[in-house]
Amino acid sequence: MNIGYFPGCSLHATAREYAESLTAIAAALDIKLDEIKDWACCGATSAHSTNHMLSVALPARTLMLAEKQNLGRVLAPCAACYNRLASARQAIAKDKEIAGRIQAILGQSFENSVQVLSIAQLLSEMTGEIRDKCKRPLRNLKVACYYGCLLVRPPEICQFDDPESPSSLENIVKAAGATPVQWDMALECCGGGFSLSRTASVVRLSRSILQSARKAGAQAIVVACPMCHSNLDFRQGAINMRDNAPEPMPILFLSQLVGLGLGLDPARLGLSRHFVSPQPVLNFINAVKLQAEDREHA
Amino acid sequence: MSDLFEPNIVAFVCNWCTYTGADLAGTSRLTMAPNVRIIRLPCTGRIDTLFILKAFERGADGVIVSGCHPADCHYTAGNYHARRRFAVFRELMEFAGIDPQRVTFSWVSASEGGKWAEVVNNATEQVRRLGPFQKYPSPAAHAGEIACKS
Amino acid sequence: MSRIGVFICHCGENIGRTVDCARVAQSLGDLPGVVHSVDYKYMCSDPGQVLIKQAIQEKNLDGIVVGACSPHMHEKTFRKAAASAGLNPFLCEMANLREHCSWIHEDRELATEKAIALGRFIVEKIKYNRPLSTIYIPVERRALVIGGGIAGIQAALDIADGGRDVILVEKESSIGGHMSQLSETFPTLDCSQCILTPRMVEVAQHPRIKLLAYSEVESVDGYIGNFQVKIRRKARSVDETKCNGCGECQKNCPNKKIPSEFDQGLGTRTAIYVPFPQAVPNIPVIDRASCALFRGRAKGVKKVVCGKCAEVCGRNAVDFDQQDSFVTEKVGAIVVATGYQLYSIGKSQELDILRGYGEYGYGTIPDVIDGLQFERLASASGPTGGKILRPSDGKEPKKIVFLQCIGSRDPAKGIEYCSKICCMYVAKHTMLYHHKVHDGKAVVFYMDIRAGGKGYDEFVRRAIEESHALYLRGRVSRLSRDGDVIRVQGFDTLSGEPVVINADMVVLATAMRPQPGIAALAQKLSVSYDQHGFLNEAHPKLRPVETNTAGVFLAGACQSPRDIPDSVAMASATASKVLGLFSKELLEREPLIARVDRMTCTGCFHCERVCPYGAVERKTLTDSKGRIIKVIAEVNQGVCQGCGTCQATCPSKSVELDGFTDEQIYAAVNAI
Amino acid sequence: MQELRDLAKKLLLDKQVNAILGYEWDRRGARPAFITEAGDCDRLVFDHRCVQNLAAYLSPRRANIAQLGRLAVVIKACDARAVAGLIRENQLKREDLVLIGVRCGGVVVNPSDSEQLNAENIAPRCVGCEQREPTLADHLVGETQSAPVGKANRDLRLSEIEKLNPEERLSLWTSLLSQCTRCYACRQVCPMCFCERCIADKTQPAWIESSPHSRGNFSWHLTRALHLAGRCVDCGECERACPAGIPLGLLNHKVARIVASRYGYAVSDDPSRETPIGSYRLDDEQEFIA
Repeated sequence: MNIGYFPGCSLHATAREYAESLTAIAAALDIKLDEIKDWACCGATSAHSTNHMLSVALPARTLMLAEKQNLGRVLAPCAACYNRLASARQAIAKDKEIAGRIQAILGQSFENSVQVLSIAQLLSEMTGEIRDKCKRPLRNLKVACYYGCLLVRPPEICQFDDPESPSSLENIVKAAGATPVQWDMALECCGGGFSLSRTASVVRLSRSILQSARKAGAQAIVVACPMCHSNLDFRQGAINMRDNAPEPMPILFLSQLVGLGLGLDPARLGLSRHFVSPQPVLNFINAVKLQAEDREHA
Repeated sequence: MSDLFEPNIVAFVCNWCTYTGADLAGTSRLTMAPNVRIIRLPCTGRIDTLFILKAFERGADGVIVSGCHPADCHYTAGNYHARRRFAVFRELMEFAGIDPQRVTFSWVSASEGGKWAEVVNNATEQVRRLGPFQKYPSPAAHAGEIACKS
Repeated sequence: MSRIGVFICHCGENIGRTVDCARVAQSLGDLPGVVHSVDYKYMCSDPGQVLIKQAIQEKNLDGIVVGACSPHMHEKTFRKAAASAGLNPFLCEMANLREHCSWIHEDRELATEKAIALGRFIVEKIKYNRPLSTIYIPVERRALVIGGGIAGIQAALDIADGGRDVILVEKESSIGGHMSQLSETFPTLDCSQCILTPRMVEVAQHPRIKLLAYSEVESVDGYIGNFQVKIRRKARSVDETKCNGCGECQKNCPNKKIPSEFDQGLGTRTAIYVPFPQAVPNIPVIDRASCALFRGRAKGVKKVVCGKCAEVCGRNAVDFDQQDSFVTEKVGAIVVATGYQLYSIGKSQELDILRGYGEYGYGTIPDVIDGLQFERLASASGPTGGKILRPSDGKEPKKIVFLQCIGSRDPAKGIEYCSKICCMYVAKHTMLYHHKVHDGKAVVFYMDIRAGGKGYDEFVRRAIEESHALYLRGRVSRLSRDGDVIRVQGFDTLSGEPVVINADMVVLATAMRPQPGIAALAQKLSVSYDQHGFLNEAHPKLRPVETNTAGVFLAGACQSPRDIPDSVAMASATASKVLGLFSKELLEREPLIARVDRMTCTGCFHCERVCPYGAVERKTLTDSKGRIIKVIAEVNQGVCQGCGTCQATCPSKSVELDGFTDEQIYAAVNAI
Repeated sequence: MQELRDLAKKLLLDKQVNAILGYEWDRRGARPAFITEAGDCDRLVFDHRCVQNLAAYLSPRRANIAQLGRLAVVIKACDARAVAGLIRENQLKREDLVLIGVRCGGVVVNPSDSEQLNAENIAPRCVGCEQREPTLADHLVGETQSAPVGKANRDLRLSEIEKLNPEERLSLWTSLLSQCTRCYACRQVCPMCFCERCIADKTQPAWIESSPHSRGNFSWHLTRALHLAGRCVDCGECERACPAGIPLGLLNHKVARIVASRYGYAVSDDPSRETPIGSYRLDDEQEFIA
């Protein structure tokens, strides 16, 4: 399968491991990621909080480039990028006035024909393949699936999964052989873009997410957004310091978990780039593997 | 002003919703284009496609058909039957070359005086843009052609 | 040649200001057939009407056109005036020069031109008006009331006390409806059952009321004054004529674990049961889906699995072989009082437009209950004997969060309307809670407090001031289980702060919705309904208890959310309408109905298919020797409501709708 | 053909019917034939030249035929749809008829056309016809037929017209319909036009002007097509009968397509199947209503 690919700024910077793991699982699942040439920022946070037209025009330009490249569908792995691209697409489709102005800004013909997919949407389509290729090293690994604010919301933009009680990540995780836990904070805010400007808030919000996951017995949290990842991973030191230093909670990108499930080399999944070491997860995998080998010997 | 083409538009409306909605527009003193003349019928179910054809024959430039919203019909189902009748009529009419913009279909409830004013103004504007409907077949149309052939 | 009179009204300045009335009168006076045309300041005034009457008599007019306001305003007035001058009232028509002309235009020239055109349409139309005479139909002076809740009970009693026979149909095994489930009622906190049960008994004992409990309306034929209603009497499996309500069967039924509908699933009942001790009629019913004997039969087990109830019945009343039976009743009027159900927050919804509450776990958290469940907990006759206890572990909750507007006023959940009673009953719940659990804390999340009604706002104030309920203005975004408690995440919009409360129990004031199956009943009755299934009244202000189907009336929450006083008031209003209808032996009807041309009807019955009322009947025409000539359509005058869909559908135009005949419309269109 | 004749003979001899309505040869191809004697049954024929829709004779307008009593009729699949229509609209009783279905692989346009059926001379309506045999029939005769192949493409013709601008379309139809002399052959031959008094003959009021000029012709033909919405059986008789050669089938075909695309309805030979006009769904498309 060929699909357009919009990495966005994060996947080239703080979330390089997301890009690496995505590339690895794409290869394993026969997905060809076709990066949009000359893409620009999606406009998340800064543009849409300051200039509405800019926040539509930036993604519109990217969508136009994708259209010129004949990409029918585009994957935006970052939840915020996905939200901006999908929102812009819908704003243009719904409002003739906006469409006209965008057309004028772009100065080129633009049909708004490109469909935007989140990673949850893409992998939901592929649970069959994942299940088939799964090497089952994650058996009994309990993970908390964390959606954050933007992966399935707002519903009128995403039109995917249940916005208040979603299950798509759980289904993907199950296909990859792990066991999702029931927990309550899957949709709560992690603090998002306030990581630097209002760190205290982020720490407070992210802490309750980590606590809830821990209470539910999760061994790791799976995320699908670089921002969520950075808050839960990068800020975990600060959070845990105040929480009487519990066991650190590894935060994995969905693509990393699926990669592990497919039996890919952990080195190719960028697992070493996290602040919280995912070693406990790797240890768990090894233990499962040893058990399996033992059984075979026996 | 005098150069502006003033279209002649006939509105066939149901008594319970649109006629009453038009009354409300009046009571609310909503100003609208004076080109639309209402003929009152009990229900959109009573509105025959023949009325529309006859209106064009008699020189109307445009026609409005309006009644109760789905589920609001005073007679429970007249508007549903009308909806099918006019869906087919409209497409056939378009196929025969009558610009569908000359016929406006709308649901206007008894409480939608504002919507009625909008429907009237939009239809008037739309038909004004299309110009007089002189092309509608007249008894003389193509008479010349027939004469040549015979 | 016609002799038509035209009367143009100035309506003071209302028409005269923008329309040159004199010119309209003059211009219409020039039309062929018009023999008299005048304008006058106020046509509807006494002198104006005298003007019309005089002209009719002096000029021997055979049709009059009054150019004035909307016919919805004064058509009756002018038709009456015409009639008093000896002219058939249906030879009087109005041209709407006010609402449809002078009030909506500013340019005097254009408005006058349009007024002339509107007048011309009507002048041309009236040339083809025919004198019509009022139709009289006989009235069967008995009423049917559908639904035995408080509204149905009230309507039945009022009609019966007014001296007319009533058939009361209730789908459950007992009357009483939701009111019988309530603990106390606002704003007086009197015990619901204490005020309701005497009325239920009155119904059972009234000589003019025939109570058909455990029955449903199967079909409705006919029309005002002459309905034939087929009623399904569902099989109780108990012979009503033999049972004396001793209760032995219920005591001996081995299956005691069935969730009780009356207790909203919080208590249990047996398979043969009366829903509550004060039931009327006090006759049990076997729930065949739960009864061991019937389940055995359904599985094809030959052996009789149980039969305890029949064994202990001293009167041999239990009848396992009873079948549904049907009765047909002839009635002249129908009161619909089917009431409501509560919206459930679950994932699957009855209607496509509705959404559940994923943010509240779709109703999977056991100590999140709805308002009616709370009523049962608070009720002395309820499953806990009136103690407020959590369904999950039977502990007394020390903190209860009440959430208002669950579903209601939320287009995202598919319900835009206000359910009206929730503000009041939530206030009542906080009081009941405070009375029963003195150290308990009640927190209420609300959007607005809507306490319009006698003593209502005072009642809410008491909840806040005397029962110390904490009212927070805002919504709750998430309910989640946190060990033993429910984490309530909300927002207090007055302080501007997010709020998190750990509650022991959460009570949802879920929206009121019409009963399931209402659409099917509405279709049987030809009554229209809104997207939610609430039945539509004929006019929202002036005809609130009538429907557009003559002879069918609405009481209570089937029309929109209603509290008890509203429902009772509506019920009494329907009773007065019904009694008014029954005060005459013959009923007058406007003769604007369809008739079929026997000569040209081909009997294709397209008309029969489209008629919303089933007014088209088949008639066989025979010659003098009895040989069939053809089968044609005929319109039942009593049933036809005059929509005219048949006429537009008839390919040969063999149907004519009086008052709007093809000739009349043709003439008007020709006058463009 | 022998199968058909034997069956007809048997029906007459067993007194199951009083007459057989079928086809026979004449010098211009095939024509309708009424056979009342078993001995005459050998006159019966059927092949691709039997284009006429014999259901037209079953219309109650033809009272003299009704006097014959119980009839057997030779029907193709398209004719069966007309019989079903007449039953559906209470003009016929199924039990009064014996239906002899013939398997049909398409017909020519005129009965006098060539003895060979080929892609050139096949009636356009038969191209794409999916029904080889009438399901309504009591008896089925003839050899199995393959789906007809032909060059004509009515859908292509429709889309050509649809591509014109409204003015061009209006002039096209005005000019085509101006040829109409109002002979009403189209109506008389149509099995579904069975009104005792046609709307076109109604004078009080005269919705449709009766003199043959463009204006009245326009109203007449649009109304005719509308009255056949969901009812036209696509037998092509109106177009064949038209002495002015007006492509009336195009109007009917257009309406059939509208009804098919909007209401998923294709005219059927099942009399119990409801037609789309005269019924409705709450969620019917209403994109054209403001």
